[in-house]
Amino acid sequence: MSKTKGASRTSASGHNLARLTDLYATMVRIRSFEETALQAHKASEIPGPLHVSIGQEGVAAGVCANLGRADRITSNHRGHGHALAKGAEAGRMFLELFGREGGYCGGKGGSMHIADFSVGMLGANGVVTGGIPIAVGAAQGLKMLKSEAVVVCFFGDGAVNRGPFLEGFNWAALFRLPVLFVCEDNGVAAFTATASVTAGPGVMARAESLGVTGLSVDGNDVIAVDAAAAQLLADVRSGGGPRILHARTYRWTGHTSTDAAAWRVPAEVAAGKAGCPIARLRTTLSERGAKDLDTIDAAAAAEMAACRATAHAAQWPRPSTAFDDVQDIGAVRHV
Amino acid sequence: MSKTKGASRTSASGHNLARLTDLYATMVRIRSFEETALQAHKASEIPGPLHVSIGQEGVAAGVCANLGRADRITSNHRGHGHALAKGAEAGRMFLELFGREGGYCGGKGGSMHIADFSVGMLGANGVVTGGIPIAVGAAQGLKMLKSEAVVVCFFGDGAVNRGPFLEGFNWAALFRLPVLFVCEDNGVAAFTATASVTAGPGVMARAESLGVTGLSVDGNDVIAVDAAAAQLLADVRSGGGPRILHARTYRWTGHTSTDAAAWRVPAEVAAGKAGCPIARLRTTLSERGAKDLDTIDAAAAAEMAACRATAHAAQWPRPSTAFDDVQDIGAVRHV
Amino acid sequence: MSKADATIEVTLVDAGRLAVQQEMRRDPTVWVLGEDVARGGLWGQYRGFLEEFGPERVVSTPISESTIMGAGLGAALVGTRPIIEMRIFDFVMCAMDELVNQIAKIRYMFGGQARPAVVVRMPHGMWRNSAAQHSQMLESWFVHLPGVIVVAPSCAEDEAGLMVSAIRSDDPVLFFDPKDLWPLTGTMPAGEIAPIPFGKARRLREGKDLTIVTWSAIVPKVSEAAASLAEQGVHADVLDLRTLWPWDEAAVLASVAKTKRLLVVHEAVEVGGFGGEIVARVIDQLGPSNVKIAKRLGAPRLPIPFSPPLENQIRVTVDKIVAAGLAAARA
Amino acid sequence: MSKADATIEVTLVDAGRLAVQQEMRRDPTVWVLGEDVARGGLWGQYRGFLEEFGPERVVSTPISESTIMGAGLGAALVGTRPIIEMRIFDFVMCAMDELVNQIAKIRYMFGGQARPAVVVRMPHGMWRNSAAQHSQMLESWFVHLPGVIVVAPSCAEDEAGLMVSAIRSDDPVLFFDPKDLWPLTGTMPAGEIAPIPFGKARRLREGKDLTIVTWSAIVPKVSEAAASLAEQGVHADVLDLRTLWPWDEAAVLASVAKTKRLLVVHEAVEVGGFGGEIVARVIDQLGPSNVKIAKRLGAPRLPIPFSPPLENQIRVTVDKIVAAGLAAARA
Ligand SMILES: Cc1ncc(C[n+]2csc(CCOP(=O)(O)OP(=O)(O)O)c2C)c(N)n1
Ligand SMILES: Cc1ncc(C[n+]2csc(CCOP(=O)(O)OP(=O)(O)O)c2C)c(N)n1
Ligand SMILES: [Mg+2]
Ligand SMILES: [Mg+2]
Repeated sequence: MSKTKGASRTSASGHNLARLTDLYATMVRIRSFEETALQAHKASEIPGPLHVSIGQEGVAAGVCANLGRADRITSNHRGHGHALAKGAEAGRMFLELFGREGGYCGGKGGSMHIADFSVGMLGANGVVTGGIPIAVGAAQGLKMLKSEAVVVCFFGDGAVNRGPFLEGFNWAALFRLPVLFVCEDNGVAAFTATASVTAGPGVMARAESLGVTGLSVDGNDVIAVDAAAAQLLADVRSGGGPRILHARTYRWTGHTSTDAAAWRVPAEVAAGKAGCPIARLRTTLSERGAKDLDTIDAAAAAEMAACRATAHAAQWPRPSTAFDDVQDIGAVRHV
Repeated sequence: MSKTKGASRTSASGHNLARLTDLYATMVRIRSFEETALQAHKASEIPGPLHVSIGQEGVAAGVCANLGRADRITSNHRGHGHALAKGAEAGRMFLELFGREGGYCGGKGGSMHIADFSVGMLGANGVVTGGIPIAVGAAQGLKMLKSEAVVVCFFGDGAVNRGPFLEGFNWAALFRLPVLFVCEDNGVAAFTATASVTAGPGVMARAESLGVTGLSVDGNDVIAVDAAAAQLLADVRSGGGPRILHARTYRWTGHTSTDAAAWRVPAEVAAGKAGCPIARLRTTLSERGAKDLDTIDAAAAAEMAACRATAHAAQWPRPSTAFDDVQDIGAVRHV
Repeated sequence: MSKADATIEVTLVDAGRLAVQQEMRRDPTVWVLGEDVARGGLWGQYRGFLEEFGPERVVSTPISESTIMGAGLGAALVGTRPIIEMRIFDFVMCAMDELVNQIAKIRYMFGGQARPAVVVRMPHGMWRNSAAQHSQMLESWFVHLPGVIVVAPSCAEDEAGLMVSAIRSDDPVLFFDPKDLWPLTGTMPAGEIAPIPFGKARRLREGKDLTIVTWSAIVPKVSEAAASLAEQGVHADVLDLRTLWPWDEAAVLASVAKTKRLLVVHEAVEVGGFGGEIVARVIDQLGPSNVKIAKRLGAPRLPIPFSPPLENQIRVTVDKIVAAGLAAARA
Repeated sequence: MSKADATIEVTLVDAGRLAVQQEMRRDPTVWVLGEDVARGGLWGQYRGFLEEFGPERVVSTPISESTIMGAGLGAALVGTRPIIEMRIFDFVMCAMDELVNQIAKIRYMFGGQARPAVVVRMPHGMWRNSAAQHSQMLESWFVHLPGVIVVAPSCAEDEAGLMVSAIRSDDPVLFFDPKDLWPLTGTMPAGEIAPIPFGKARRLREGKDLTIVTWSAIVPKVSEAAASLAEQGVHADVLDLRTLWPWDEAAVLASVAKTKRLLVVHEAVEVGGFGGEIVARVIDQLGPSNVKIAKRLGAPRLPIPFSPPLENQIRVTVDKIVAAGLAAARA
């Protein structure tokens, strides 16, 4: 996560090499995190379902580069990238994926419920669209507290068919809340092509009909995402109310790690992979003379391998901790 | 309810005198029904909450004139007019309002839950927006059964801020279902000006963003409502999928019969009353030489007074009937 | 009467209003959101609030129950303390994901990082012939739901004191106002409203013949029935639980250990109601051999009908409570 | 083996699939709607259905739970018989208004005019470290909800026979598939799947020392525990209720009248679970003096955690059942 604020944020549009390199590094770390997690899941080191966002890294990286630590995000079931880009530690995330002590949720959440409130990551969510009401409420609370922080709400294209989408957008527009909605449109919802279950002209039209305007960009062009997010967040921060960023992207894999995605059209997958946001930025960076890209790649791979190894060797949570953090009053005790 | 179908439906646009007189009679009966009910409620003859639609009669009358008996409607908490226009009997409705034996629901429903399945009235609903998913499902069922019937879904402007609005519209458009959505926009939701809680350009834009097109009309001009409904229902019947009719109207009274509506702006109420759909059509009819209008008025008043008296004198349901019609298997018995 | 002993007469709705007002004055992060709240709420629970606290803290919302609930949660996550007004309990069904999957679980799922310090106000129960969709009582559901506190007062004083505790609680509190009792008048100490701790029953009457456990809207009828029973020589120990989770198991066990006879009375449907839990715990803790009888009295398993005689038919009445009390005492 | 006695081996998921398939072949008004059903459903419950029945009867829907539920109801009101597939029970929380306020009440509110003949399929329960939002069991809630039937099978044969009854029922049926048991293999008669009536328990084992009442996903563990108890000389009468509303009170009472000892075992949270209802009814009907002990074993009041050792900590295990059985038998 870039910790830059104010003036440096506007420099996003200039795209100096350092910023692009940061974006590249963020994407590479996300990719490496998830590839490592996939391997660990295949090796039965990680229990439960695992949803990875391989191919979509440009959105998380490009958006979160425009956020400060005090800003908040909400996420969905496919939230590793959002968390990492917002500054969560890969090590504690791995521990959580493995269900080990020291994980972000003490092993209670797993992949689908990673949160790091200390960096403003208000949590992944196992319920589609579940993050939208929470995000608008967080924005409302921040506004009430006269905070300058804003909220970014990440959700998928599948989320636009659940009712809270309408409610939350209307609400944010009505109360002019400081929230940026980010729709990661990868064309699918679980195993279903979103176009086959979504009527009308699309998410931007829906948002506009609810009083929320914004931009639609190629989500695999992280430079475009960064620029659009910078512009929209400037509007949001200046009190203009909510905005939407619609980022068209592609998910390379199946729905969960156990879905081999045999149902996907091979040509489509090939085209999707060809649009890899990391490869695209790498080309740009190389053209501009960046040299340390291999180092970045290697560092990310090493970091994630180490995290995996550490997590694998880590303690399990003490079983009695299952009884902690339910509620203060009326909590049942371990007997 | 006009029982005409097919060709006669298209004659709606011609607006011959007989049809206009029918529309007039329907509106007068609704008005008379509700004024009588209000008096009965004030006299403590009717228990529980009562929501009347005085001032909005043009919508129910104009739309239902285009429906046959096999067509279905769903309604909301303010549904007397919809039921009457669809052909429900005033007498049985009064019995239900009074909670008496012989009422449509045997006294179990009351004003907020009137239904008459025999004329295709699938029920009022105490939950705002509750009728929308039901209506689209009914349309889906009818389509599956290869029925030619269509469904009309009445709801208020307050309903457009609940999630099922989005879900149901998307769904109807997606499956090209034979449903006409009718938004009765009276500018208020309970005690709140709808504009103060609704962001964006409005209900038509919301509908269009979900793939549903339609028409917006002056709902107090029953001729316009009739014509628009005829046109939209022709589209729906010919397999064109869902449509929306947005009818701008005005509710003269408070939210419920116990709400004196002191909160409403007097000038606004006066303007609303000046737009009375019944008075307007009466003027038109008089100009065209219709003579039996006083007779219609008197007949309606007499009918409703008689219904009220009958209901007031009617038997209460046997207390043990409280145990009927819960479920077939696993029903608890009266002891 | 000394000043310290001064009391005021208030309706239940005013008791709740005064409690919220006191806490909103005390803590600027407390606020309320829901339909029509800026206009005072459906029953005047928030009368005068807009004028005093302004539209940022008294937020009238669209008819968007999912978001009323979910936004309340989100606002709590950044450090405010929302009172989520749901208008009528039945409409909470439009916001169950936000309540059950999010509010109740978020602290646990995130390993303690989240503090969903919300009060969800849900006026419930039969209410002047309002029929099936405006009369439900499902408070027992939430006892079965880990992560929440369940509060169900029956009188003005408890409405006020429990509301103060609810607002100050870091746990999510489901607060069931007994909406048919809004006009009920009660007496409470003048001045600062003190918090009433969760999990402590109120003893309405002391007796040795029978333990009656009850809560919420039915309590006034139970009191009346207990008086009538006393006239007939049956002296009931009557406990108003006030909160269902946590609930005052110790008080109930102590009472039944003494009387050997238990009758649970609630307005909600008897089957699957919280009365079953109470009976099961009492039997579990005291052993069947130490209990002579354990009965429940609730509504039959029916939706609430509209018509007065039908509603009366299924309602728990004073007569039914007296009859059940006599049967239990004599068994 | 004669043809009439021929049996087939099937997994629980296939048993359900065959039952739905049989009924869809029999009755053209039966259809299924839900996310991904045209692709066979999340677990293959509808494998091959799109090919056989076409997209009008096997309807993959948007992620719109309110409308999946509500549209199913609407379609029932015009005479079709939908199977409403909710994918995972937890998501039903997004459709509770449609289920609780509409489906369960519509027949009653309308005085019998409506027949909401829907089957709501809600795979529930703990499921391979899926954490709090994908593991809940709240079946007891719906016992408390008038207007619905509650079905919770535990084996392939019951899944099939109860599904046939559910589809043929004019009442709304809430069908809780035990999702962790999908791969469990069972034996059922070849040929036409016969309906299993609601409200009849299945006796898994006969015994005189202790009555164990159970249902759904925990049943295989209860069987294992009962076998172990038998080795230790405690012979349990084990009843799988199969349906919670109506439930086989007669069978339970008869068994407890014989054994005098009751243990209810369920996977769901013990507090507020259906075990309380069973204990309360048994005590009510037999009288405390005719029962020596009545206990429940369920999960502690906690959300479901993700990590295997945490999940195991709160899970009802064979060991815990054995221990509870021994304690009950010896008390
Ligand atoms: C309310 C709800 N319904 C269904 C599901 C099951 N589910 C999990 S992810 C998913 C697809 C979501 O699609 P999208 O939002 O586009 O995210 P993507 O999988 O593409 O990342 C579904 C249906 C769920 N988690 N929550
Ligand atoms: C889900 C839900 N929320 C709140 C209510 C309470 N309520 C009843 S009618 C109403 C206003 C509805 O407004 P609108 O749909 O415009 O109908 P109108 O009153 O104007 O006829 C409200 C908020 C309800 N019945 N259902
Ligand atoms: Mg997607
Ligand atoms: Mg309105």
